[in-house]
Amino acid sequence: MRKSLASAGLLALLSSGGAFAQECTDPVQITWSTIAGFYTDAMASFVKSFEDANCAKVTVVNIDNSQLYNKQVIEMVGQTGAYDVVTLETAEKAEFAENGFIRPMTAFFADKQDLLNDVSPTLRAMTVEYKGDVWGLPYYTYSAGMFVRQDLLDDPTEKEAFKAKYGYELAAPTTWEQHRDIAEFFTRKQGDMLKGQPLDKDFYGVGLMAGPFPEIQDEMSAMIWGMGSDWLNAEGKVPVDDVEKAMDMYLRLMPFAPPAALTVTYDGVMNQMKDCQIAMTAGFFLDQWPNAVKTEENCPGATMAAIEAPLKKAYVGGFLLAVSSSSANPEMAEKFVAHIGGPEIQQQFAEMGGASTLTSVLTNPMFATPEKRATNGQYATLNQVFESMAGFSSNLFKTPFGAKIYNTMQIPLQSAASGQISAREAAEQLAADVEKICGGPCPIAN
Amino acid sequence: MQRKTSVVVEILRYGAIFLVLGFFVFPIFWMVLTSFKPEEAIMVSPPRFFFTPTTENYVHALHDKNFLFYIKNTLIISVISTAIVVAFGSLAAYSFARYNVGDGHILFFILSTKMMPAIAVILPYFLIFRDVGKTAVGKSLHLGLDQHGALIVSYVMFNLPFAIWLLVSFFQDIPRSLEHSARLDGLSRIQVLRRVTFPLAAPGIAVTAVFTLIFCWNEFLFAYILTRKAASTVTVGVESFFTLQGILWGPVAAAATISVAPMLIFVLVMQRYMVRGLTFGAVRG
Amino acid sequence: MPTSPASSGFAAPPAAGRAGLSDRWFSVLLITPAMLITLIFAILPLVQALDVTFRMGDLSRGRIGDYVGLENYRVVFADAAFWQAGWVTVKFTVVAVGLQMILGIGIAFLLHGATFAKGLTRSLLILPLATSAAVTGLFWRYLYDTQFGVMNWMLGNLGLPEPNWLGDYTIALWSVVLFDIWQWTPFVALIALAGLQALPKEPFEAAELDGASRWRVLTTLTFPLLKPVLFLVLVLRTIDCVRLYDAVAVLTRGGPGTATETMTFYLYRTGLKLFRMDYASTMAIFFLYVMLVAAVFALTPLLKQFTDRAKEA
Amino acid sequence: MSFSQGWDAGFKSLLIYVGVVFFWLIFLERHFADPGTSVLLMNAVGIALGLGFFLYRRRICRVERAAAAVEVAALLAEDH
Repeated sequence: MRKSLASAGLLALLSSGGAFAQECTDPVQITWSTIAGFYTDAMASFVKSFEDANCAKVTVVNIDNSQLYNKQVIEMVGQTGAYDVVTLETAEKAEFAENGFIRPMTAFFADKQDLLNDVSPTLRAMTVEYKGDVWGLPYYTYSAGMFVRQDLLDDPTEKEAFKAKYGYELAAPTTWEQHRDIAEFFTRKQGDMLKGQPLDKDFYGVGLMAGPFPEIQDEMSAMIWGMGSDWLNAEGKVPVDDVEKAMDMYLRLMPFAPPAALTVTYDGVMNQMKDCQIAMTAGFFLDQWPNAVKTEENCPGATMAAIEAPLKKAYVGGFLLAVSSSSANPEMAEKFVAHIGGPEIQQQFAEMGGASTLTSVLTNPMFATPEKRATNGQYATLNQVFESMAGFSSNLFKTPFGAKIYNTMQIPLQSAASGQISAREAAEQLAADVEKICGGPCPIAN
Repeated sequence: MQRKTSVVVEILRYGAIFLVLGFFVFPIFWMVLTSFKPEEAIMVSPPRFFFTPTTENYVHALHDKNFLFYIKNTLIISVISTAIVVAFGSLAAYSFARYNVGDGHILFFILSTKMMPAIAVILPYFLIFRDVGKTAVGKSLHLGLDQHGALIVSYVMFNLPFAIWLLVSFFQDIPRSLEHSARLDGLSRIQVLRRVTFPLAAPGIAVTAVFTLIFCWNEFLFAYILTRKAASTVTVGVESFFTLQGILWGPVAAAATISVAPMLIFVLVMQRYMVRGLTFGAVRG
Repeated sequence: MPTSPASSGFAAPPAAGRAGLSDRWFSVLLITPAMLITLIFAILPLVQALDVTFRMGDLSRGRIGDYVGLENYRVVFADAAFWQAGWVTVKFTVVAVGLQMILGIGIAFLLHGATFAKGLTRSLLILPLATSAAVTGLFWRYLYDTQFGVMNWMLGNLGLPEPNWLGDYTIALWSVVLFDIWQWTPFVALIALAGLQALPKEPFEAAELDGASRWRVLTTLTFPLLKPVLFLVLVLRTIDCVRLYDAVAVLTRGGPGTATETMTFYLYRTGLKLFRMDYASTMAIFFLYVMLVAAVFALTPLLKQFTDRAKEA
Repeated sequence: MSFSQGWDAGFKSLLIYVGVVFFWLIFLERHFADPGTSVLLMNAVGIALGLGFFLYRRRICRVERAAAAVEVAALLAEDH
């Protein structure tokens, strides 16, 4: 009896050591629910290296991004323990934390502050921290800036025509007014001239994501945050006047967007860009850079640039890896979170074109080279975004109802974008919807 | 109805049939065409009809995404569900058609189970299977979450009403006199069923089987909630083609083409029965 | 076959096999397997759902909570979006089912007279049915796309206006209807065609001898004889249409705004996005009630026909 | 009244009761100051209508059966 216990202890010691090339006979099973088709090959190799080092077996479950939230909630509510590591959107963190679906990792990170500090404070505030605790690590950021066709902005004929019409120099927009002017300026019909060449199809000033997806609010976040307001005020209510103003701003862009704007989300906008239909985006996810840059191959003379959104405010967020409360192997799951979110894997991830979350990776000079432009060219802009938005936080991500609000708010906004209701009505409907979801003013954590 | 028809009428008729078929087949044709397009020929305006065909989408779907795994799951689940639906459904339908069990009330009840919106009962289902999966019976029958049994039971449940209602009318079409004489010849009731009634109703059963299989094959909501990975079906599997870099249209088209193929083959095989079998019992001479 | 006293009939001599079981028990035995499954898996979730309608049920905030009486019903009935979704459902169902029936019957007549390539036509016609709405819906989104889609490309070439199929809130619902028509008309057509082919010859020959006009034959013979089949198809299609979810989820997600939000999609949003199972269940129960009342009226003739025929002995 | 007829009448009575409840909640309750009274009245009306329907159906069945019995008796009498 004693003997077998002792040998079991020894085994445990050996396997936890990991440094010994100990035969792994009974791996610890953990399951990671993540986004379908998300750098699948990269993930497979990262998982493999983790399994080898820790005697674990990691099952990766791929779920369509639009279904990930409800699928995870169902498994959490059912306390099935099916998912050990979950993938959360920025707006979902507070809900999962507040309802005890995920475990705080504050204690785990107590001796790993360096790793935590490597995540930009801006991103950390939005994705990781809630009510004084740390809830995991982000491993991918889709923080927003803007994509523009730099070649159009630099074209001398266009510059001249623009100045003649608007009275100021054509350049990257720094206000939403300028953004609108540029969108209007570049909206042309088939047969019109662009850069001195006749167009073989209609051309639009801006690509918008006004489809029935929760992305129109990300575009509008840039506008409403740029105004110094927020979706929810300190009392947990929707500031109707401000939302109306932001909605108006958005509606003034709609005439210069392709009609498909009302049906698409970011992938549709990227398709329009790659098909040489649009001149720029509004606030847009910078992680799409490798996609956007393909425009240069498809459209003769095109040069893409990733810049900060006007007024230097845009959506900031990332996918958070967190450990489920119903996990049977939380220690292994925590290790896995630190592994995927850690510098070694993030570096490899970046080399494969992923939008890394660590400052050390984003500022690594090896990604600033011309060879890396096609895959990592947006890193410098991403750093600027984090810097410009230092100290910023949104109440939308501080309320446990954030996910539900986030999943509902595109409905009134899209109604207005499609012309069915006015900006005022949209703002009022949003306020009513939010009040219904929260059952009154929404609780905001500090 | 053997009236003489003029050539003009015939030409008009086939012209119309051609148009009708064009409308119904074109989207599928476009899907198959897309499955052979290289990536850069898909999201382009104007749409391209001519391009260099490629098989890379099929390679992606079958090799990279291991789509055959989902096909296998779907096949297992659909075929077993269909078999159970047809077996249970025929027995029950025969009983309704011949013995008038429940005087129509049970028949009404069965159809009414189809009227509850699936979304409202999906979470109760989830919780039931979670708990059943932990019991000994549940384990042996694979009734837990993410196991084939759970989906099979759900699909049987959802298709039984349709199958029973369809089959009742088929059975009523079979003359009773045949069964009576078989009984007089000394066959037991079960033997009559097996040797006389079911063979005569075979076309109707075939039609029911075809539709049931199609419905099981294409079901999405339950497959999505009740499975995670091990028992996922094609409709759920296709989701892994919706990526953060956009929908992989080519591979989706390839996967969809692959998943339609077994259905098409099955329908072609059943064609012979269906011609006779789509004769609804409710039509009486 | 279930192992039961009845199956002993196989082994035992016929005469002996008959002895033990009355017709009544035999008939009950036959429905037992189907009824067991239906009872367990229909009643159990229904009872659970019914229970939730009287309680607080915000799932993402934990478990099902306290009893609140009729409060959920009051909230749901006071919800304008709920009635709006109901209205969308009614519009969708009436138009989609109506057009499917008309087109389906028309196509059935068209094919009935044809002699050439019948099997192929029928197999091709079943194609839209054989694909899942979750996948083909996606392709229809592609076809409908204003820039990349084939539809508008064709319309443009013909010099016709190019609608924003899924983005224009005034026509988005009809675009979903068009998709549903595409997918389900073949179902109606194939069943109506089979009905036509199963019609007895004699009355028609008699009518021809009498020199009855085509129209007269159609209205006095063909349609009355086809009525039961068509009625069953109508009922099945109506049930499916009011429960429409997949097509909306893939094509429009209820958008633009709530222009195409059907009852079941609103239910999905309430139950699986907002996780208010109390409201979702309440809506479902109301939905079930309306369907039941409609069915009591609609199904009575069909049921009477079934039971009358079952009773003839 | 046979079991089958009873089932039918019972089911429809239930539908009537639930229908009254829904109708009341949608259209009538807003006219009541006190929900307690409203619910009480609603149940009273619902039960009255549901039960009324059931009793009405039962009476019809009885009358029909009596009529049938008379007819059978008449037929038998004719035979004699």
